[in-house]
Amino acid sequence: MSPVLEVHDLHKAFGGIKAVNGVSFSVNEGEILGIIGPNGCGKSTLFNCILGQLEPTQGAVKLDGQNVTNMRPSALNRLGVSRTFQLLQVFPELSVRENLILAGQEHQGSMLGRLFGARDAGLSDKAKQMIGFFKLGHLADAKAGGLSYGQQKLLDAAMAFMAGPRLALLDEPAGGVNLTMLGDLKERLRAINAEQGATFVVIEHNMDFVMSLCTRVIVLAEGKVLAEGTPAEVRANPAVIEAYLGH
Amino acid sequence: MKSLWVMAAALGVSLSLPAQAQDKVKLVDVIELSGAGAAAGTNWKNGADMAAADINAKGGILGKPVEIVHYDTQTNPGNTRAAVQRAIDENAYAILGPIFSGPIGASMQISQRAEIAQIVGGEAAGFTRQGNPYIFRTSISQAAAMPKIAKYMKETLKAGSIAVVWVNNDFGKGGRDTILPELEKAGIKVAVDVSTEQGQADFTADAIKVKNANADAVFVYLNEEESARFLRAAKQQGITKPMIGETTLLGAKVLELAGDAANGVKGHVGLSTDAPIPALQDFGKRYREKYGFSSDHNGVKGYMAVFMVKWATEKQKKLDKKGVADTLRGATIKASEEPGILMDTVIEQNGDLDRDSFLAEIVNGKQVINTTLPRIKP
Amino acid sequence: MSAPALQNPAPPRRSARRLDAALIGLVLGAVILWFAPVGMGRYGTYVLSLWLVMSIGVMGLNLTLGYAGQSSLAQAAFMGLGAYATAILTTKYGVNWYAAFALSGLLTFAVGLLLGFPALRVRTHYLAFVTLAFSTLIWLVIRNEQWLTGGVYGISNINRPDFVGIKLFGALEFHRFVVVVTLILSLKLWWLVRSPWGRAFTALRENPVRAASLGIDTRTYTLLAFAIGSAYGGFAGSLYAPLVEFIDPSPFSLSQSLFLLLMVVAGGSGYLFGPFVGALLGVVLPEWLRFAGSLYLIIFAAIVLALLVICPQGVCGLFERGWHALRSKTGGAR
Amino acid sequence: MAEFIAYLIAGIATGSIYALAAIGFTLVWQTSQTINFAQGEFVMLPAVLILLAVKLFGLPLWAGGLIGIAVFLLIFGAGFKLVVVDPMIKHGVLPLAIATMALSIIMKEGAKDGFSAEAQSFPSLVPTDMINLLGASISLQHLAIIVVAFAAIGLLQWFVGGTRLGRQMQATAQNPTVARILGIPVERMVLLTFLLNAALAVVASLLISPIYLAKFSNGETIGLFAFIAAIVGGFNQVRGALVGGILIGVADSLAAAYISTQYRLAVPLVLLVAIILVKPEGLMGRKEERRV
Repeated sequence: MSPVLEVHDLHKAFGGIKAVNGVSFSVNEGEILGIIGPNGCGKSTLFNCILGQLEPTQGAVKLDGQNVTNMRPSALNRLGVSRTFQLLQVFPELSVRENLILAGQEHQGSMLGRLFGARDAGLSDKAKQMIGFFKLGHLADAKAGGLSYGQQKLLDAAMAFMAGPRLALLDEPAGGVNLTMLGDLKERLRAINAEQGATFVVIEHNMDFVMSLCTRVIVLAEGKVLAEGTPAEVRANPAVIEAYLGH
Repeated sequence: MKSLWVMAAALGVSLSLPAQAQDKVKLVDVIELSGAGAAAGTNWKNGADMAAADINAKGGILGKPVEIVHYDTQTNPGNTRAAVQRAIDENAYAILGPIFSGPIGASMQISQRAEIAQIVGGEAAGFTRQGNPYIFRTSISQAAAMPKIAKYMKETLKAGSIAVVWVNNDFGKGGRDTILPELEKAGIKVAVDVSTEQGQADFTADAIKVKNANADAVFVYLNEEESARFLRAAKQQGITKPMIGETTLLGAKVLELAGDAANGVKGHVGLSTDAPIPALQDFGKRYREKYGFSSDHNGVKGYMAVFMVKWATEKQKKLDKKGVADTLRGATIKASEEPGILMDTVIEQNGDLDRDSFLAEIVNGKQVINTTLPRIKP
Repeated sequence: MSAPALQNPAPPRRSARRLDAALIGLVLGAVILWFAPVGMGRYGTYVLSLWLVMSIGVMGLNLTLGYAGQSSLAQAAFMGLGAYATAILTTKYGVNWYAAFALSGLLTFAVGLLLGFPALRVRTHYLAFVTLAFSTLIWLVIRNEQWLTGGVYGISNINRPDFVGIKLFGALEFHRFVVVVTLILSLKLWWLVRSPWGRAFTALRENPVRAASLGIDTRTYTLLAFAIGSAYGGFAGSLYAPLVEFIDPSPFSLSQSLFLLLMVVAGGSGYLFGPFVGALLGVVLPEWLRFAGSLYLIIFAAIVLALLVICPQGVCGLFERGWHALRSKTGGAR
Repeated sequence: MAEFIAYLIAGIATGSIYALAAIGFTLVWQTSQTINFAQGEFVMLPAVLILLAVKLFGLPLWAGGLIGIAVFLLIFGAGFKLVVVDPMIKHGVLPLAIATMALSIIMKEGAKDGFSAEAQSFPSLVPTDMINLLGASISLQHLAIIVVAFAAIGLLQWFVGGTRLGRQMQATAQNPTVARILGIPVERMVLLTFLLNAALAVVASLLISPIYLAKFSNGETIGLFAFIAAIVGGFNQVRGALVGGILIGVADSLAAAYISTQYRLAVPLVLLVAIILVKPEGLMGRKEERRV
């Protein structure tokens, strides 16, 4: 099986600070890869470098074997790579439905089609389906800014899957979400993974969440890969325990 | 959004105006009271107000009092057009102003269509050449003034080369474009041609440029305070060549602002409250008493404009709007008949004026008239 | 440089009704304005026409700023480009006004596209600075290149167009023509902001980084917002020239660009009707305040200042706030 | 060469004027993200107020000066901050910038209607003699402006870096939230910068008006050049104002001399665009963090 995403020897320095210092890994089709590590270990910087939001100092990123290093975020997204952000990033002035249509509209049709075509870009049904899937049905027409934190998190995730991505990079999807919703979220993610064959990379602090969701886990520390393996292997790795407890 | 339409309608209603009864002679003064022309426009407005007060004190025009309404143009053509349009809708008897030629250009067709006289303060040559029979000047145009200057430079100063400093607006550009051919005709070389900005604060670089050109004389054609700033900068840079100007450079305001930097300035003066004409000097004195500062030529122009209307009306012996323009065209107004006109004035068919003018010099902060130049067509 | 949202994107059924209300508002307004000048005199008619023409320019700026969040200090320069293009083409080359109108739009669209490129490199307020420089440079060219633009003397005797053989010289006829053009242009804009493009513009304004991560090509949309907004400036200029029948450089200076920005913000940026209200404030209010004599500009500025201090979202924001307060009050009583 | 030096010195002298006006821009931007479109009017008005006080109450110049300055500091230092900036600051940069635009109209028209539409001369604090510098003449007035501009920047740098109050002010400028947690009276610090801005405007006004005359419309030119100077130098650094001001002044002077007087205004603007495209934060500016 060929890897969907390959990261080769990625470096990113801010002045003298090496936030990411030679990270390599690959993700196979259908996998749910977790990336964990203490605060400031470079997880979010790594995401931003992979996704073209930051320019890596060195190294390469490949999608399906094609070099996508420094590709613009919008172009990368249209190749089927979507993401969520650590901090909430929904569009507060748009309704839940509009947020979802927005997330899908650029993946189909032409620019002119989007100007002269239907107002919903033919995505109303798809949006309705996603709203139902993430249990936001009663909120479809509410402004996203008025939703609770957990509901916004769900919407954020729903937006990432609106266009049916092949690869989704989720930055702390569980952060700030209450327990009930956490269960929902995990269940939804698993379902998407199983039904659509989507591949996930997840950054997360919540250990239980990562260990129960992911098929494989990478541990980062000080910008480098410290350990890699199944959740059980990682949990048992002395170096990982040291890195976490030592801090 | 309905309230928007209500608001628009309300404002719209307020824009429609009731018809005026003809118990007054209503003059509308469309003038630069803000924007670049504010200083000139304020002088003009005061002059016009003073004229109205003088006329009303003596029983008005044909027994009816004069009323002047002032509308600000913001020195903007679009707004000027609105104001002139409003004046016509309000059934103005005649329109006074504006002074800047952009605003004049934007509004003169409207007064023409309404067949109503528009008496303006502009000096640029162009607008009386468009065959509009309803436009009248209050001063001699640049086309008439500049040959006099060129002649003066050649015959009196015997200058072989001239530095020209002008302000890049319609006034300054107009003057510059008119004098250059005259200089060429007179065989005078232009050593340097310096354009400056309206409202420019610093003239040091321009003064250095003029100094380095080393011309026999400097022709300065700027608005009032820019003239003063330039004279100061020129003095600081040690320019000793004679400074030659047209009306503004020798105006009261420039003398006040430039102080001793203005001494030695020479030039041609179209209208001046220092002219050796008692009526003008008396006007200058009364203006100063009333408004606390000295009038420049625009104050005189505003005053004369009202009296031009008065003279024409009394001449035709009736309040006939269209007749005002017909009567003014080609007329000669003598100060002996109508003292308010201050100087004998010949109005040509196209609205240009012909009048005596003066050669003057600044001595110890005072304008001294050396010579009175006769009319071009005496 | 955040701005309030576009029309509250309410539920589809209700939203359809709301947007229809906007549509009805536009058409109704056009009908009222068609008949409004009857008995108003040429002055009132002229001021109403001037208001509509400025509204078109403000509409364009509202698209760039209010919907797409890009601030521009060059809208008056675009109006100038449009006005001069139209004036030069119709007076010097005898081009038909409609063709000149289209060409003016095309020209300003292209220039807007070019000017938009720095927007991709720099952040919002730096873009404003670039447009500030552009606006003054255009003004300088208009003033200095007399062979083309008439320089400080301007261009006079600009003819008003015909409409299928009907001459539009009269104030009322031309006003009605302006009403129709304004209606067509505002309907186009209404269509635009409710299309997926409008949604993308909003996303661009609120969070460009997130928008990019959703596949929205922020470059293309930024350039388009800028270029379309500029083209509206060009259209406004193209109408301004025959309305005033004379143009010179003064109405297209930097201070006029700032004044247009003032109209957008004071009217309510990001609201469909904001530009009409803003231009009403900027064009009609000073005319109306003339009764106050020499103080009229001070009163005008004080009104704008007070309005913004009380409600930074402008008049439309104030109405919306009042509407919400009213609704929640009656809702509470029930 | 002597000619070039003359233009250069003239440019530096003019540039110092722009710098003096631009410092205020950078100050209020740093503490409250206010773009003050009325900055030029801030420099225009003190001289007009002083002349007005002299005219209205028949006071001697020094007394008129004190009254004019006090009124100005009260209204346009404290009042401006409390009445205009405070209610609007949380709504972003733009509405506030527009409000300052309206304020500039009020100041301009107020000066015109309340005082005079014409320029008035203003007495100079410095002798108006000329001296010779490297073969070029320069007036003591211009020299005083150069000295004051440098001194003002130097003092401000020392104040911000070397005093407790100044460090508190800097902390407020950099991060008001953290400053508040550290117990710094943030509100008072912001007020202080506005008073400082008004005081600097007064100084600039007293130095500039004798040369440029006191006129209601003077703020337009000075404001525009000060704004360009602040951008070129870097909005978030006080010393940027000095560098930017002098650069713009020299560019303007040399453009008038060697390029075209009709297009002289274009040169500083082209410089502005070039600098924005190459180094958006300005020559001396700190890079603002990139949001990811």
